[in-house]
Amino acid sequence: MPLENKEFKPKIVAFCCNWCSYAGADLAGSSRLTYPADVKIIRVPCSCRVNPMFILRAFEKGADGVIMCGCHPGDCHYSTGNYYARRRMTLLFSMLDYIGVENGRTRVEWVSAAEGVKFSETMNSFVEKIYSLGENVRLGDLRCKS
Amino acid sequence: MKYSYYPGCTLRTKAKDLDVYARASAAALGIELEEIEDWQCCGGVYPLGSDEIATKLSSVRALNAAKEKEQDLVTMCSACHHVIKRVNDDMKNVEDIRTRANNYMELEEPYAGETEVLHFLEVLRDRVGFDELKKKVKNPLTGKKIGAYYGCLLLRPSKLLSFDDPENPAIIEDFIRAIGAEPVVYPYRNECCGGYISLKEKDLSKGMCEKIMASAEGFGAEMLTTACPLCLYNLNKSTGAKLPVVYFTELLAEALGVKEEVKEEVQK
Amino acid sequence: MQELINRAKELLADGTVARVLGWKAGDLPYNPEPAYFETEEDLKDFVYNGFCGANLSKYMIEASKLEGKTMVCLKPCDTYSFNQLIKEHRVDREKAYIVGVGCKGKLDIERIKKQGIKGIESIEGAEITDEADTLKIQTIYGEKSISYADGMLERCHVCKGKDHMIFDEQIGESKETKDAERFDEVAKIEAMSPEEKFAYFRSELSKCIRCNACRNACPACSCRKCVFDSNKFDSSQKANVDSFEEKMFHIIRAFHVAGRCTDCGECSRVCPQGIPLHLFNRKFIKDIDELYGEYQAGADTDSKAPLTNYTFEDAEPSIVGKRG
Amino acid sequence: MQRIGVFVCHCGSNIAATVDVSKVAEMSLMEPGVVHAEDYQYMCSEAGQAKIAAAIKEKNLTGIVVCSCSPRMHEATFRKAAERAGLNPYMVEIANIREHCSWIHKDMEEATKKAVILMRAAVAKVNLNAPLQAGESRVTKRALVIGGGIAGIQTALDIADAGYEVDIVEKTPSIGGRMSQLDKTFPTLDCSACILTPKMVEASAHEKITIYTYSEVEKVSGFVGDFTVDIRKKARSVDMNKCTGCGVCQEKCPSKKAPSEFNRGLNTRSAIYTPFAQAIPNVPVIDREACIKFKTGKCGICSKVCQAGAVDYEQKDEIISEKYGAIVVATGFDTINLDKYDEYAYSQSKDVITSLELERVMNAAGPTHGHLERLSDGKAPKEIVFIQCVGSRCSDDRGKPYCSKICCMYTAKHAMLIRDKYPDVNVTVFYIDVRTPGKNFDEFYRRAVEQYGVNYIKGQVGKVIPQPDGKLLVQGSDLLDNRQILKEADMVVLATAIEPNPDVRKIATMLTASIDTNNFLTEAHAKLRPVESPTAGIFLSGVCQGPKDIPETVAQAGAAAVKAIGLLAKDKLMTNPCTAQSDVLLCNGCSTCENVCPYGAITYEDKEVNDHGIRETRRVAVVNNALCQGCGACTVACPSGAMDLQGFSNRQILAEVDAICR
Amino acid sequence: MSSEKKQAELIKEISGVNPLKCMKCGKCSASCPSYNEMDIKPHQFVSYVINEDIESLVNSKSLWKCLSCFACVERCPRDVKPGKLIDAARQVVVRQKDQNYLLADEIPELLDPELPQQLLVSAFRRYRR
Repeated sequence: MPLENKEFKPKIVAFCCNWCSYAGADLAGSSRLTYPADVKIIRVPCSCRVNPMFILRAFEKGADGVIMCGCHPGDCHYSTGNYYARRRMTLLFSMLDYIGVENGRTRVEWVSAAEGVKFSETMNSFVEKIYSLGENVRLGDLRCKS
Repeated sequence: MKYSYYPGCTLRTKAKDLDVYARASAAALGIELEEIEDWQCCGGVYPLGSDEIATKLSSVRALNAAKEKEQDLVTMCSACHHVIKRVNDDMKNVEDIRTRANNYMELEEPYAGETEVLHFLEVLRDRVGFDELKKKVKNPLTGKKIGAYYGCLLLRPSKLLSFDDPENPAIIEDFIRAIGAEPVVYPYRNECCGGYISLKEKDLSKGMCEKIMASAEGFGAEMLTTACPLCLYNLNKSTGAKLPVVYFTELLAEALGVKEEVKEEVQK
Repeated sequence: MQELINRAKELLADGTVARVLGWKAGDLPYNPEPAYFETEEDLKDFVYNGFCGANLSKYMIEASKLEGKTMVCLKPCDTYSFNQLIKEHRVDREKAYIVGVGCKGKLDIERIKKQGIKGIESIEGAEITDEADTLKIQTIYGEKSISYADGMLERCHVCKGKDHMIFDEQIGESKETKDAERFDEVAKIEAMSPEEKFAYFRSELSKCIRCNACRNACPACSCRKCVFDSNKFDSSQKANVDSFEEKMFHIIRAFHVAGRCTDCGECSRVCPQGIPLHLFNRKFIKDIDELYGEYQAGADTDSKAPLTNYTFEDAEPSIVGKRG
Repeated sequence: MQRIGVFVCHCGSNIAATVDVSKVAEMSLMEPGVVHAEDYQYMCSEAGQAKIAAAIKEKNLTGIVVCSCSPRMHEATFRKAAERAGLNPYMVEIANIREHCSWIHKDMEEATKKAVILMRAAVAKVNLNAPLQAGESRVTKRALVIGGGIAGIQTALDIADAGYEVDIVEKTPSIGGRMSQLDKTFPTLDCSACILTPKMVEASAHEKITIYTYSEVEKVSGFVGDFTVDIRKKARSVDMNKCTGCGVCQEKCPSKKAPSEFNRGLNTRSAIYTPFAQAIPNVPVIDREACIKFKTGKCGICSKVCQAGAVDYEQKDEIISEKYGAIVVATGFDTINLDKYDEYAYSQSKDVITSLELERVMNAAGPTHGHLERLSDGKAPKEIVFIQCVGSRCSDDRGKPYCSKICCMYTAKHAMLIRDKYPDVNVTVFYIDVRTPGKNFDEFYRRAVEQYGVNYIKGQVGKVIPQPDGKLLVQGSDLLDNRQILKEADMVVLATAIEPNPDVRKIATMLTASIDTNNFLTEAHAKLRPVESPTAGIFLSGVCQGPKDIPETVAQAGAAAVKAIGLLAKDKLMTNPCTAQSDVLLCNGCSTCENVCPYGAITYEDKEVNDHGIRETRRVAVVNNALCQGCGACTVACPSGAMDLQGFSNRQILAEVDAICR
Repeated sequence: MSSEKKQAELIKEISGVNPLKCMKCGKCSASCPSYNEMDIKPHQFVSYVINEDIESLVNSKSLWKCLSCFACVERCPRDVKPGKLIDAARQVVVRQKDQNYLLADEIPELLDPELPQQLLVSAFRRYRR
């Protein structure tokens, strides 16, 4: 973690599928695989439950990064949910990129229930990325804060 | 087929035969090898520390020269191939090395591992195709029992070099078959000859070479072929050339019927 | 125009349709407005010219609820929207008698005015029967003339084609107007640095007054009640409280019509602030074409929409960062 | 306004050591709707639950938040506790402050802050919760077992004995699986066939068991209690009803060059074949790739010699569709491909074989009729080297990161059997660690060393070097003596890593059962629910879940059977009430939601609606709550927000987002 | 940090190797063609680094007997790459002042007419600063 950013404590929202990544986060917990406390997890039944509205709302309310985790393609508990989620998020992220919001603030990762290590690694790398991007000024600007 | 070509230091001096026969064969196969201008020695061994940059720059220069010409880069010597291919991998995948090397180089456009590095054997296998090569052979070396000697540099680490199966390679055997000879498979063909230490630890490398020779002979090889000047020197020196060792390009030139044309050039 | 009126009279007379959905003249020479005509008498007010740009498909949602058939005049591009509405069960094909009207490009009064033409009294050369070469404009400052193409809407320069996707009969000739590439503008923005992109959209979107003109005109934006008006997302109108909502509105609006938007360009045409809103929709169309294969909403009534479809090999969201 | 109680669990010191639990409770009182807060040692305990019940009654709570371990652990516990106290169970939310907080953070201040935020999010959500009623669904009293090895057979027998119908689907022409290929079993050295065949016969004769061999699961739909499965019965080309199993066709078949799967390709079989003598059913199949009749149209000898007229070249694949209440996966394992381990010369020498191949070599029905001989020249070996951990415990992509578990024991078994039968053969085993936990296991291994004089060397082998004279030079380490060993051997046996049957991926996808990075099926809980998949109604039996030996497999097969029986014994199941619901006034009737529903739970109806005084008939979406599984795909597809998910509503999730970002 | 610890860290950094991954299977030592010439065996390198006994390591003969043939790197099942550790230890030695293993004045006697350039070049890189 860069030391110069000591002051900055990012707000990071993680939407996790109940069947895979939420359990992966549980496994990371029971295996004591740490990641920064900046990450707060919201449990959803499936990645396809994640509405772009949720993500924009998080940014509106001051989130610095939003990550969504689902089952690996092909392994969705509901067969096809993550496929729809994949297309939705790809388009949404592309749009955010298009209007000039740093791409690194959004991410999708597929993490299974067995991948506690991957969960913790993913969160560590995402948080690191958000630290390197700093405060969400650009969307903050959209909020007319500055 | 046009390629950038990196000959390397030894091919200009002690291993002229590797180079000259390669060029003659390439011409016969319709392959153009364009030598990179002002190439510098690759250093002969991949830098030992992952933190070193300066020692990788000569390779990066060669790689970038090929990139600017939009050509693949062909190597002939095992050691050069090993070094350049691994440096290329660093430039492609190791962010830290890429950034630091590019800072030194001050190129117009940073180099990020775009060039594909091919050993001449890979050109023969993947671009020409051994079946095609077979059709172009004029003097098949029928009846010759040849053992391929790979050594270590071409094969390992296999993940980076992705040249062939590191424990049971087949490319030189297939090559030998394509030029009409009979390959002899023997288990020591991927064991190291000790080339790098032959300057200071002569006895040790001698032992290695003897094992290799004995194994090849045991399985019926009449001669060995290699792509590495270091191996050729070491095998010859340490075993008193028990079996003759020649470069694969010499066999190729012979099979394609161009060996005699350039023989003089080699002996110069 | 006369041909249209004649046909309308016949259809009303023989009872094929109960009404005609077309245009009547407005208070200025360049603002005709959509109107229903129920009798031959009414039709004397009927006009049809280069300024009749509005996409009448969306009117058919309400017209589908009326007794009897409605004759509707649809340009080629409007028919995509009509198809899309059929697909979404919003209009009743049986309630529509579609006259596919030829198109020589529709005019943009803002664009004409921008060329320094003010105080317009009358305009010649905008009739459907005209050659659509030159516009002669009488102004209080005298007569001016510009080329027809210079007065055209942006969307006509990147026209999808002059074929009607659905119709009962066709009236009038068309003329090719496409002289630019549809995605060039989007590509230009994509090539900008993040800072430039952001500055561009901030300056454009800061003009938004949340008048909802785009929403009202858009044939895809046809929800009975918009999410921004309902309490389902705690997002009901909070104008001027939180400017982020305006940005969110346009992103979500574009997202909600992604894969359904036919790129008819109405959003930009009606925006009183001149925000190029079509650049949002067209970005999604471009992404969809590139990532999931070319798809034109409204080209048919039965293909699977890109956002209700998938393949195992679909691109990962991380492609956004990789495309650079 | 809700009246919410917040209960913060210490979980002993699991939470309390890093999270200031009383602070969390104290802070919760400042949240809207919270009227009660307390912390306690173990909320999940009897006393903890009593505290919750008491608070619900005393304070008239309408919702509760438990700050504790993962909801995947105790959500059900607390829901039941709330229900007993008269609160709707769906008015309970869990803030996961253990797995997602106290266990991964070290700094108390930081962890407490996070726990407070997680508590706030749960409170914000529960403020918007509404009581939900679980529905009911029926249970089809029939089980499907996928895989007919010892795991599948045992599971099927146990379920059938409890009185339920069971179908076994087996991909190969006979049930029996890997165990039928083994010669002897450890640690008692019984003959594998002698203990397996009676079970096979029992299964085939059981009136409640139907066996589909040469068949594969093609499609699975439905959910717990009510699965519909399509089974493809591949064309056997032999009529099962007519065939008498006389075997003449196999004798007379002129095409005898197909590699025998049963003998691991060490010898060949005829094109019409039963895999082994005790096969069940004892009806051959025609391998159409190898059959001359199918390849050229000529031949037809098998048909001519078949007195029963059972050979049927026209037979087609058949799809059987059947309903099941429970599905047990028992797909077993295979050994890994050794292409990437050529340093052991497996592909270069016929005398380097895998342990499973050695089983066939040692077996009387095997390619050498049970004689221990070199496969290259048929000579009797004098010196045999075993190499352990070939591809196991390997962290790169050549092998598997896990221990295959069975190799230490079967290698000891092989070594012992060889030394017993051929006392003049020297046996050397190169090992990294000898792992023999299990009843009578270490004693067994010690017997190999002490009684049979097997030479165990600690150290891995670097290379097997074939010699011109056909011998194999084994170059290995002796780490205890600190020397490099060069050992000449006649045969080398590789204890090859095992991996789940590659088909399991496809099956897991069909079942939407989750799978780990090594393709083993994931358990619902690693310790407490080891034979259940997280997907309800799917149970795990045998090596498909993780490496195990025969006794463990049989034990697990029984456990899976009991779990399946427990499900089948129920007449009705409570369904998840967290299903989608459409707001009739907002619905556009556009069918977008219908297009993304994986269960066909959404249909459209013309409904009379009263929209603020306007009465009209509208086409609107209707959700079938019995079919809806609550994924939420429709809610995002719906542009107007008409479709929402109960228990995970838009406003609930947004409230959580807001609470976290506050 | 003690100097031994520092050096151990340096070796880990230069080599990019995590010695803790080693499971002590001995496959490196089983693969090494120079095994018999070495005083510290390839599999032992790992524990010397873990135990921070760099003094013994850099004074070991093994440093100069390793062929850098990468057989151990290729075959290591735990991705430990003992060969790279040895390369790194050698670097630690030659990077210190006056610790070149190959001295300029001993070169002429080592030369012979057929000796390929790359042997000399590589020896310089391997043995000298």
